[in-house]
Amino acid sequence: MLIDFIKGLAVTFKHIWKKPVTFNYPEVKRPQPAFYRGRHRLQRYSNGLERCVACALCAAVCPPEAIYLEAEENDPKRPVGAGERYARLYQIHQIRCIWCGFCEEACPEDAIVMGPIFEMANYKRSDFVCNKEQMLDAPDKGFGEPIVLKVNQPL
Amino acid sequence: MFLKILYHLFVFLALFGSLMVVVSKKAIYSALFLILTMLTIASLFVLMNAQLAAALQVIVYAGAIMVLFLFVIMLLNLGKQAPLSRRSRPVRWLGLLFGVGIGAQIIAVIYSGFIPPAETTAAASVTIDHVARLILTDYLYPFEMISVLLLVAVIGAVVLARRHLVQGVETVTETAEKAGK
Amino acid sequence: MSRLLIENIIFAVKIVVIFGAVLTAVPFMVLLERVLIARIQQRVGPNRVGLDFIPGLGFLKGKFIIGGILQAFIDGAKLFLKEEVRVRAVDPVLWRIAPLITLVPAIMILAIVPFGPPIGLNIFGDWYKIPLAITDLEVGILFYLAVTGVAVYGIVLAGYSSNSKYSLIGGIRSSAQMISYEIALSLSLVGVLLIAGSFSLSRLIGIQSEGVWNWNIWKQPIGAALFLIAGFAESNRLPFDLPEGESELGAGFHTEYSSMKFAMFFMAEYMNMFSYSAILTTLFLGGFYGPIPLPASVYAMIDQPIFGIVSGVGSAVIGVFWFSVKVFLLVCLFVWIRGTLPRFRYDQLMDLGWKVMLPAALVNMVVTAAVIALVAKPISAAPTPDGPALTIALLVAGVVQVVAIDRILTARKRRILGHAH
Amino acid sequence: MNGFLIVLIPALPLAAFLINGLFGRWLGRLGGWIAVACMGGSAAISIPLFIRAMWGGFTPFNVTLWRWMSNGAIDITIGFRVDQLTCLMLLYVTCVSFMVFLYSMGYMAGDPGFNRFFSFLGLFDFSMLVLVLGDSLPVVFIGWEGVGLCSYLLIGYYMDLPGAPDAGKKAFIVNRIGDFGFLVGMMMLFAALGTLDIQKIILAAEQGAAGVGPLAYGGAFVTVVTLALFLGCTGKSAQIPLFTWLPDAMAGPTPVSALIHAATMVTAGVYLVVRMSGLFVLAPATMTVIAGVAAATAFVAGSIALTQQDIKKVLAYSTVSQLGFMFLACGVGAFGAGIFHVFTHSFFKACLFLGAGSVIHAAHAQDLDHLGGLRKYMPVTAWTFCIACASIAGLPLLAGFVSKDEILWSVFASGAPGSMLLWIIAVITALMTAVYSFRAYFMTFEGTGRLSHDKQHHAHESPWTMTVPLVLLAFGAIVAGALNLPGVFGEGTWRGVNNLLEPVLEPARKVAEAHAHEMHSPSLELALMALSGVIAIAGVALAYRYTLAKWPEGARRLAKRFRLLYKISLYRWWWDDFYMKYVAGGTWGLAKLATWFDRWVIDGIMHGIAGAASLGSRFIRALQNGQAQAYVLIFLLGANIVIGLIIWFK
Amino acid sequence: MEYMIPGNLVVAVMIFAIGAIGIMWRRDAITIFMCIELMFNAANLGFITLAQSLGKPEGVAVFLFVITIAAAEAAVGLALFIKIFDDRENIEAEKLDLLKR
Repeated sequence: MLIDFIKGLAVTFKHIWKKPVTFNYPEVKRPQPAFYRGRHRLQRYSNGLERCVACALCAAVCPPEAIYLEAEENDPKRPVGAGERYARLYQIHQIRCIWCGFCEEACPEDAIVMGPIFEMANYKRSDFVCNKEQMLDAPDKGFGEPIVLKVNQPL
Repeated sequence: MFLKILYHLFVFLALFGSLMVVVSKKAIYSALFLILTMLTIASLFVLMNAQLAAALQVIVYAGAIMVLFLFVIMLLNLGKQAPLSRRSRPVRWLGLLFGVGIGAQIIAVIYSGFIPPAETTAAASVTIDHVARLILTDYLYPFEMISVLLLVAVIGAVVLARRHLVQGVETVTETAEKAGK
Repeated sequence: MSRLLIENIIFAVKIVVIFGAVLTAVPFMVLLERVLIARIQQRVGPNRVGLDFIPGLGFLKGKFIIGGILQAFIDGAKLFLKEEVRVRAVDPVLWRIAPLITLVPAIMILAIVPFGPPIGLNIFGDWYKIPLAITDLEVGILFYLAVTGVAVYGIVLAGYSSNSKYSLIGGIRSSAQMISYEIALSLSLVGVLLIAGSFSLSRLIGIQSEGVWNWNIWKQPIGAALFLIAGFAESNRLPFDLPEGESELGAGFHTEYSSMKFAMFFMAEYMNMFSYSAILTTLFLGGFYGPIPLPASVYAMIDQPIFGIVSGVGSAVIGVFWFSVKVFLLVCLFVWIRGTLPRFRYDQLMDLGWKVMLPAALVNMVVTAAVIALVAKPISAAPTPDGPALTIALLVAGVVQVVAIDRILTARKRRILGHAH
Repeated sequence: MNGFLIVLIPALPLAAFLINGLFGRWLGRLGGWIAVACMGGSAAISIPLFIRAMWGGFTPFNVTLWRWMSNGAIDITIGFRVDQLTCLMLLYVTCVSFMVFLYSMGYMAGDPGFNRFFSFLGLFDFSMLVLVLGDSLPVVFIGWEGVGLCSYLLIGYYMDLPGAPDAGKKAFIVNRIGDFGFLVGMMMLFAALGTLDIQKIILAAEQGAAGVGPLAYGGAFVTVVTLALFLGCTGKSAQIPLFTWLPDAMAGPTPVSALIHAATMVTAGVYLVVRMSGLFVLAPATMTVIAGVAAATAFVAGSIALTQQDIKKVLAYSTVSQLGFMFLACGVGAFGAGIFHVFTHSFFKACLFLGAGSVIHAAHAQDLDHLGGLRKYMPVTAWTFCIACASIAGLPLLAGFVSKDEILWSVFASGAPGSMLLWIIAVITALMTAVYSFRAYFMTFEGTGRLSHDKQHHAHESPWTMTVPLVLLAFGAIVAGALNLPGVFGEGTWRGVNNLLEPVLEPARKVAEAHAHEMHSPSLELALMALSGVIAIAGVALAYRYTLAKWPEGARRLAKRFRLLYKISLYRWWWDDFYMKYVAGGTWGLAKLATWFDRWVIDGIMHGIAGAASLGSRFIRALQNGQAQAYVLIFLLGANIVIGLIIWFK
Repeated sequence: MEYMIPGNLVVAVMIFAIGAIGIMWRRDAITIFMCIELMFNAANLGFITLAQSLGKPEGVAVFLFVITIAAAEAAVGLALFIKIFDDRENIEAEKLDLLKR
């Protein structure tokens, strides 16, 4: 009984001399795994066009209905997205979002993915509504060629 | 001079405390004023150089007995008490009369010279050593009887509390013991 | 200037110095606890507000403790500056005095702790012998017991006056816990008192003066262990922090307290820790004496009067040093045990107090008395260490008791758990 | 010989008790050896002590251990008194105990309670040694109660056997009756003298002999005190009327019987009488009672022993009978002779018991009808048994002869009232002693074997741990008499024990001389000695005739011819039945009577009073309203009045 | 010191009287119990005063006995109160009049 007690003390004593397992957070950040479901990102193709075609599947599948988007016809001369339509307005309400990742699953174009960003604190509630501009990748971060759809061709 | 002021302060506190024990409406205030009285009486002991008595007074009365009182008051959650019923009023006023009477009488006895005068030249101081020797020689039998009394009290308290346990819940350890067997 | 007046002034100065020193030490004990607990849990610990805030010391940023050394003061400042919230339903008078009643006894214990050997001071041509303790009572240990006995009222009243269920349960738990462990605490000291033949702390230290082998812990291993455990219980430190019990009672008796009043409870807890360590050091670990006594000639050399004003400085410094080291280590032990043991269940607490500690203390008392009677040590007037015979006899008796307690506890555990494993 | 060694004598058995009691489970057989070693240590201290007391320069001394309690008039110290009597007692107590311990190593081997047994033995010996050493009556009483407790534990040792726990309880309860007498005597002494220190009591007794103080010669007080003390002795030493526990106590293991009933516990009574001899001689009435009771006990027990079938029962009644002899000697004022008989008796009776144990161990039978012819299987046991029998029978020049003859002579020569009658009874008892002891021997070891076949097959000599004590004790039974040869051979060195005890018995002797009667001549003593020798030989011859030569027809015819006497002997004078029917039954009847009395008389009165009270209390009931506060009020009123009166009359 | 001897005794008597009156003025048993403790304390004060002034340790010895009795009484009494409270939901002395029957 007393020996058990001493054993316990010995365990904690050993731990004193071990290296801390924690990170010195603001300075040192823990690397997130690739599958981490942080803040959403909207991806592009390698030519810089947005992948989103404004199909609104993500909004449909979203359980707390945190996604709001308004679609607009693409101007073929100065296309914003690769598809026939693009999202003029794309908002995700981050207080509503439950970070389930269904939008990621539902997206047929791999336009929306969840990224490693987890520091999302804000001072105002309105700041938690995330706009397209905040989520879009930089133009040079795109990948892949857009699939040319028939509907996109002039008749 | 300083000691004299202190002494009068303590006397005042003791009387005030004991009065408040009786007057306070809530039991917990009574208990607290009782503690105050006990502590001031302990202080009076210190002024009389009776350090052992002072320490024991605080340890036993304030440290143990009154904690028990508080414990029970909290356990029973006693609030303000209702006034006495009509039937008890004569008892109350007669009690006041007799209480004051007995106080006055004893004070009269004190001043009528029943008590032997103090030896003004520093009376042989009472040390722990003296008390210990006295208890273990001349007062050995009272001492042993007191020990037995304490034992009986402990057993009595346990018995009183125990029946409660048997009727109601059993402790986790007991359950585990039964399961172990 | 009359001698009496000077002595009173010295007295007052001593009070101020000791009180100030210990109060200053409290924040650092908090810091020590936080750092040590962090290390035990393999965390970094406080490292934000450190000396690197001071211009020119920026290079210290992120270094081990140095980085967080101001945390103690920042915490204090935070508590002092916070808004005080008072629930309307509390009993206002009791609610206000409860923190005071908790804090004052914790400080009062310091009055009897000897921090070092006396020093001599020359004031206006007269030599004054100044013991490095506020007072040396004939009934020092009884004073200590009395003060710890009173300390419980703060917690009980805080629990009662808050008028909240959690607080009330915390208070009731505290009073039951105090009553249960007070007895074991007192009885665990009886062995030491028997050895010393006195209640006086100076005498208790005197018999431990000559080296580590004279320390009372060898004569009273059970007494020291019981005192330590009861000290944990009485100061509500972790294995016994049922009155607080964060996970079940919110914060127990101080749920409804905030700001300065909470800070008082907080301080009282750490002051208690300090006082227990100090008393334990004094009673069992040789007080301010070092483990190996220096030869008398060395003392004669370092204790020579300096400038004809003070004498005995050398041994006083050594004494305070050893005292501090021991207290520091004991505080570390407190933290270490907090980092190791989980909280007791309530019935386990009562079980330990009444069925293990109290019988063990009683047996220890009887065994010690018997050994002392057999080895036939006459109680001498001068506080001198005993011969090795008594130490060896008591040590053997103590080890036998330890083994017996161990066997009994193991058997109990086995019986309670059954033979499942 | 310093105090430390004296303390060691009882401390070693205590250590044996503690070691075996606490750690016996782990020590096993080693624990037994430790106990034997402890007891041997005690004996090793006692033997030189005795030698110095006997032949070297020796002055009695006290060893004070600690003050037990001190409160006003009571001041009891735990202390030991070492004088000549103590030395003698220590010698045989420790020696015989050592033999029994050693013997038990063989006898109890393999018993499941081996260590329990040895721890009890250790405690028993500790108590006995405290009893012997104690310098004041309370200390003696501790030992006295201690041996009582241990006898209970040891007799009831085989607790799963049917009779043993009951026998233990019987011993304990019967002893309690005697202890009550002891306590009463002790308290009376304390009330009168304010001290319980034995030496101070004897000092007071010496004053009493001169007619001074509360203990005046022949006074009522001293008579009652001594009678009360003697009641204690009858319980512990199994005299009439409290002797019935001893035969039942044979339910214990045989070494226990040897220890308790031969050498130690039962002799405590004799020891007490001798120790307090200065007090006892002051009460001639008590001395007469002692002598009468002792003679009756000796005769009754001897006659019972003649016909018992169980070998241990024979020895048990023989013990009671021999104890009667010892008390007889004390009763006529020959304390030296009494204690010397205790001394010799302890050797041969221990030898007899151990021999019987050896037989039981070997043959697994203890009924004389089923034994016989064992000599060829176990020669050592047989020879030692024979020697011990010869010694107890009083065959000339053996230890038993010397001591018993001394007693007979003392009785004859004392001139006490009725001494001739006592002497005749004693002589008859001596004859019976020879008969029953040799009857036991012949029926066990000689003649045809009556054992069943398989038991006979297993019969064998016992291991050395059992035979060595037998041989040593038999040796003692032969030579112990040499320590105190009869006075007729001169008053020189060889009258050792009487000389040795001279200082202890001096107060008693002085009193006796002051009230002396005529003395007889040496030639008469020689003649009587010859007579007792003849009696012993005649007894042996009788035993031979009826248990070997004419077995079994002769014995049967004898029984038929003295049918009444045979019945009396066989049914043990109906003592136990008497107790069962009249003491226990009487208590029962008394209880019934009391019930009736209580129901009709007391209750009737009570109901009458209650009726009257209930009538009267109609008026007082108003005061008793059940409220504590009202009671306090009345109490305060009373206090007011009392203090007022004090002030008024001041 | 001298002023303390009659003074303390008078104080003791006054506390005693207050306790005695309190027994009759209060309603719940636990406060009555406290008043009894008050009377004990008054007696203690008297004993210690006389012991110290006359230099006799007997007073302190009696004080010890009183304290012990008070402790025993508190243990049993409070246990009783808890039982009574369990039984009848209050501990008012007026209603504890079973002794009458």
